[in-house]
Amino acid sequence: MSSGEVTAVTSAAGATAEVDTSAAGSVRIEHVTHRYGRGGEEFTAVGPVDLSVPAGEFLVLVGASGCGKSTLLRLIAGFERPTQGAVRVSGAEPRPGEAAGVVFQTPRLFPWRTVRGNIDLALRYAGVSRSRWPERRAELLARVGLEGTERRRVWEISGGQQQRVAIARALAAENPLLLLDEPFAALDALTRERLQEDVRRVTRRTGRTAVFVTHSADEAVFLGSRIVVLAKGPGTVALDLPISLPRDDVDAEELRGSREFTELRAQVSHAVKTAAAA
Amino acid sequence: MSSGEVTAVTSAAGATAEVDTSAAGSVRIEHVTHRYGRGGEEFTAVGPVDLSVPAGEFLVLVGASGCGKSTLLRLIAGFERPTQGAVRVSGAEPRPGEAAGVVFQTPRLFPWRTVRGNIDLALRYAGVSRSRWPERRAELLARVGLEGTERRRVWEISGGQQQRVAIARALAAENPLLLLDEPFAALDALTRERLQEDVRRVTRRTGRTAVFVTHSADEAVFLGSRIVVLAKGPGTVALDLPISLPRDDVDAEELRGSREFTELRAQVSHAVKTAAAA
Amino acid sequence: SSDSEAASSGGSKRLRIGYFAFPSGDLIVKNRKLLEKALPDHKISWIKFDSGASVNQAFLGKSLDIAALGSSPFARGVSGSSPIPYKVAWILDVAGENEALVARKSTGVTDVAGLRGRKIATPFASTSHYSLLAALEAAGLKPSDVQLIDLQPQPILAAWQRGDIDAAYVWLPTLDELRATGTQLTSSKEIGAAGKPTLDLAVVSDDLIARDPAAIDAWRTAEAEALRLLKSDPDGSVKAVAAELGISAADAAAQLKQGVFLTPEQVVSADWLGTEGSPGKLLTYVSDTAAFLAEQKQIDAVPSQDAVRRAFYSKGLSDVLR
Amino acid sequence: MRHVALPLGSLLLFLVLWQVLAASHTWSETLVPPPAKVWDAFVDVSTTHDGVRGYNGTTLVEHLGISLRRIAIGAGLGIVAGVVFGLFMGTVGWLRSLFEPWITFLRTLPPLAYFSLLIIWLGIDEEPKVTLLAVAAFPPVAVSTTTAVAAVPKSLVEAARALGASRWDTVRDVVVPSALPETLTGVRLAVGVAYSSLVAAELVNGLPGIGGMVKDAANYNNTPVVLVGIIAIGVSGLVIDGLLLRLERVVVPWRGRT
Amino acid sequence: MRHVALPLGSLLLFLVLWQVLAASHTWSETLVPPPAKVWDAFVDVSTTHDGVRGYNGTTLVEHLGISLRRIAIGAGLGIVAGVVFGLFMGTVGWLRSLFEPWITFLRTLPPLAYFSLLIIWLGIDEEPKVTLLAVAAFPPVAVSTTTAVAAVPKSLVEAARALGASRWDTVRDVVVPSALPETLTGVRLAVGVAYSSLVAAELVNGLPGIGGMVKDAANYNNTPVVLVGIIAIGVSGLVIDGLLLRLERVVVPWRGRT
Ligand SMILES: Nc1ncnc2c1ncn2[C@@H]1O[C@H](COP(=O)(O)OP(=O)(O)OP(=O)(O)O)[C@@H](O)[C@H]1O
Ligand SMILES: Nc1ncnc2c1ncn2[C@@H]1O[C@H](COP(=O)(O)OP(=O)(O)OP(=O)(O)O)[C@@H](O)[C@H]1O
Ligand SMILES: [Mg+2]
Ligand SMILES: [Mg+2]
Repeated sequence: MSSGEVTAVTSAAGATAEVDTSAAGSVRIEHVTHRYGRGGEEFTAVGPVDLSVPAGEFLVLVGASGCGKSTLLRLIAGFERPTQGAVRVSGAEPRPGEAAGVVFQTPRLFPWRTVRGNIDLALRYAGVSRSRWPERRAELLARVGLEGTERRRVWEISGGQQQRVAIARALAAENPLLLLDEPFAALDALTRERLQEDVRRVTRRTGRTAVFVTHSADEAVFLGSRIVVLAKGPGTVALDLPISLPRDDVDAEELRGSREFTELRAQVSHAVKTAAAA
Repeated sequence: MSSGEVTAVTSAAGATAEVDTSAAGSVRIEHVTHRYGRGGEEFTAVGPVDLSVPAGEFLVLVGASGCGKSTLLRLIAGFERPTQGAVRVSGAEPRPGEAAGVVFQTPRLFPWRTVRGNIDLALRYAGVSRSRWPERRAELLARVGLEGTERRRVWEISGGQQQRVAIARALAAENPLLLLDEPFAALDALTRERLQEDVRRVTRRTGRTAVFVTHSADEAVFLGSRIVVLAKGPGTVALDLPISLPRDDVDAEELRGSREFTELRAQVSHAVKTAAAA
Repeated sequence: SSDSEAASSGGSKRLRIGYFAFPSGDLIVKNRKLLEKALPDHKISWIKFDSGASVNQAFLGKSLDIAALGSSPFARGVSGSSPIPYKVAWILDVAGENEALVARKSTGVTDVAGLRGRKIATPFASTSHYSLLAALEAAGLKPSDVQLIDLQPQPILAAWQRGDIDAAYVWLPTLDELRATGTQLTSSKEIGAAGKPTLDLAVVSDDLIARDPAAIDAWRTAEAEALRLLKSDPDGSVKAVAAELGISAADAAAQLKQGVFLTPEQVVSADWLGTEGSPGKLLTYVSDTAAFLAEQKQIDAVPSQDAVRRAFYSKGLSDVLR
Repeated sequence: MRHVALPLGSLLLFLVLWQVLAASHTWSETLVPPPAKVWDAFVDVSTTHDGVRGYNGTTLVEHLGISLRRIAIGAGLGIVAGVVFGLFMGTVGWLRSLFEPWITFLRTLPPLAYFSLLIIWLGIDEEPKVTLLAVAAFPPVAVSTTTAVAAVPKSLVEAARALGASRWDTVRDVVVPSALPETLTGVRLAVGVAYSSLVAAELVNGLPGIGGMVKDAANYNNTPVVLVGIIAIGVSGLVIDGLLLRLERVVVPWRGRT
Repeated sequence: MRHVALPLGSLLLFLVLWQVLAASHTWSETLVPPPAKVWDAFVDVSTTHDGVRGYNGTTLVEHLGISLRRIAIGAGLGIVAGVVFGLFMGTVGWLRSLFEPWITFLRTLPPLAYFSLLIIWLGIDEEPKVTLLAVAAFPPVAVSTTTAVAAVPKSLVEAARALGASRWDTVRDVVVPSALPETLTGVRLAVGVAYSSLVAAELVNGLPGIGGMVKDAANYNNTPVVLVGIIAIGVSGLVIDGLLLRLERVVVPWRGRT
């Protein structure tokens, strides 16, 4: 992954100029507006938004329900084209499946495949050679805590388990950019913390960029190297907050217990509520 | 609603004998086991569980992902029959749509109807006379903060908005029992707190029983008059905790800030993690 | 009027006539509205058919009062344990040069016997089929000595042009197209002369005989007049036929020329229908046809002479000569 | 744009090929008449010409109208019956066990085999024709509706039941709309099948009627008129299918969105 | 249990009614032959009898076998072509614009109207029969596959694309399985339509062949043999449909679970 060479810049709010915007995994959103619908019934969901995410950053998006977080993610993934402005991923127009691995807000599993089949498909698309599938599959299933459900049909597992299959699928490929839309919303605290740890470790180790949507201020502060709060109607950036908590060799419990953490959490909580209430 | 006459008993753990089990909205689960699948591939999801929920109680179910919370709710709603044991709702075998309003873990909206159409359908099934629909519809939409989206198609609203439509639909009927499966999982903090307040107020005012599944310890303590923690594999009761925080005339902020609340939350968090880790 | 009321309520004044769209007295009766003039109180509907099989079915379904019918379908109709409740009351025409057996020139076949082992197409269960079998028999061939193929006229033309078949027994207008590139081996005229004529008969339902014999008489009178017109007014007949068939006058004239039309006198004579009580030679023709069909396993058993005789309606037949 | 240009272009290409084939005289004119002859025939059967009105005293439009009426009644009956049977069979298990074999049996039956029975039972007027068309149109609708109803998402049925829907409510508000897309496909197929059964239905006493006209013309090797009839059948079928497709788009906007 | 008992019961009831009707002599024996006669005919055409082998020198099983072979080849070709066209038309917009009108046109065409064309082009042996069956089987599959493909859940296509699927991957892994249930319904309909076209296909030079046998017997008002043929066609159709239904259950376990 070439992003290893790029220095992870903790960008200051609005300081988008000095960033290397062609590095693999970097995202640049230039004055983007997105409108849904055509003709009489138009609805502006996002914009205008300017945002530059350097490679290696862990960006957390928070904001009220319906403020345009998923839309923004879909724009970055290349599933929607901006009505106005431009989106650049790794310096180019985003194309689905190219630079970004995606966890959608709903699991979107393939019902004609078992849990195992869903993961195998992801492995195939990721270009993993067939001989390494069993090993990789086992590893992915273990990471999301789904050992023993390989042969189940996707409607034979619980909602949280479905979401975890979706996460495992997205982790099968090693894209320079990860887009995660409330991936842990249906998980219990323990599983959630484990996966948070996992995601944080993986992105830091491989220098991958992540754009992560969540409703939990705790999660945002724990994961983000930068938090963007979206205001509603249509979604615009209300707060762009760099987080510089110590990350390496710190125990999660300890980090969460720290004063800085609590304060940041309160700040984010407050910002979200203010932005939503506006 | 006859449940108004029944005294809301804050039951002690295990103290199920003295409860009026035929009162409207009461739930009794007698040594229930539930197995999915047939033949070679059986999987025991729940049991054995004994649980008695007197009318008017706000029971919160917490537990690891996949521990059987949704299955238990489906048993109470009457969508599944227990493999062993018996389930009684208002003293009788549960039948879907009879005593209980349900919010499923996924929104399950009818795609052939608009947001408005989905709610109108619920109003019709609830037996609300057509002349009162506009008023009731507006009220429900306002409660979940969805004013202005009536004419949208269900795929034209965000994930959290879909979940809120599902909640509004379930609130259309005034059943003595409410079953809510992680209803607020996809909502931001502000919307979530508003709806928590709303649900708490409604159930207390009308004396309705609620069984509420959540992964949030905060939510559990804030809402529950009793918290049941399920252990995994198969789901059994690991902890049955009555909550006796002051509820009336208390500000939500204040309540959340109180020491008792923080302690209870920590206790529940710990219990869930212990149960899940086991 | 009270008459039309009776027609609509009782339906007794209704006359449903099935006809074939090839040159015959029927077309003239229809075109000149002879019957409508003779029976002004009747509601007359002309229904076009193109196979004897469906005429038989329509009689079974009581949907017809009078209809044209080939002699072989008629023979089939009156045989069996429950014959169709109809009787022959008129002869429309006798097959002549308008039905013939033709071989493709390129096969080099010049006589019927030369067809051994060849593919011959004909519409099964038709008069052509019967004539073909008769021709083969006369030439000393068993049906198994040739390959018989069941084809309707238009497919015959297509298969002929492709060279899929070597010979075909068929009627106009397809026959004319085949003659252009083929050699005629025999015709229904020759086969008829040899004692196995095929005819187009007209049958009336038992029901009509019981209900409205006067209408039958009027209809027969009209048919007799048409036969006379064919002889006395050839130009007018050609025009009527051309108009009914939607073809050119030249084509109509050519087709008319190839048919054999009896005079009313001949029809009534002992050579053909005969008179009440003493049926003419038609009785033998029909019996022979039935016997032949039975031999070919096309029907179960030969109807008794009596059964065939019972299927003749010649009451008042000779009145048409007046 | 493209939606119109492409088919028109291919039509043009087809006409050119046809003209070339006809001009090459590989086949006799009776078998492959040139386009111009077919056009003449079209004009002939559409107008009063030399005192003859259309074909057999009836113009093309009238032939077509009469046949369309038969299709409307026949296919209409078949479709309604198909939807009703499909709904019942898809929802009630024992009804399906009872009727499915009979329906399967019915839809394998060749119309040409049972048409004589229809004539014997129902006569030679409108009844056998309409019945044959109804019998032809029934199976596609019944089969697709049955399958679609049996495959209604359980989650949505449960959602309706949880809201207090009665069995009948569920059928009306969940089963019917959910099965609608496949039912509509069945209807489109049914109309097509009815069309293609038109000649069989009008084999006996089919004039006036476009199928009867085609068959009658075929008897006289009048290929131009046969082709005019075929084209008239095909084009009117295209129009109806276009309307059904449009209906589908309006009635089932949610397809593919779930 | 019920799955077998109910149809059998209704069959018995039907036989009894038939016997009663036949015995009442309301209809002539040509119209409604008693079951016993049909049974006799069945024995006759199944055995060598009075030196005659079956019907026209071929036993019933052989007639049926020959026709089933035609159906297998014809319907097989039609179904494969239908799936291929359906997939392409459902996925590629301009292909749909180009071909849909032609296919709609094709499926409204009465086989009886274009059969002579088939003979011109393909002769009178197996080719026109197989082609007619293929043409009959093609539309249901093509239409249902096209509609189903166009209605593939966008969410799942996106999920595959997000995982890095190529366009072709998406077709194979999402579009095909997602359209499979409707395609299978189309296949069931196609087999039925092919069956019901059997008599038309075997109108020309159709003996040996069960459709040819039925038509031949009908020409001679040999109703018992017609009924034997119809029953043989229907029963073999039932068996094939049963197999297809079972296939559907095995291949598409997720139907109704979403
Ligand atoms: N149809 C089924 N067949 C087999 N196993 C099933 C089926 N449905 C659910 N299960 C299993 O039963 C267990 C309980 O499922 P349930 O949906 O009740 O979990 P849950 O507690 O609601 O989990 P979550 O928090 O993830 O929603 C899970 O382990 C799941 O895999
Ligand atoms: N297809 C559509 N047509 C019209 N409006 C749409 C469409 N999709 C989304 N919207 C609207 O656009 C806005 C943004 O939607 P989006 O899904 O991005 O919200 P979100 O921030 O992800 O919300 P949530 O937290 O609830 O998932 C919402 O108000 C929604 O109603
Ligand atoms: Mg969202
Ligand atoms: Mg659950």
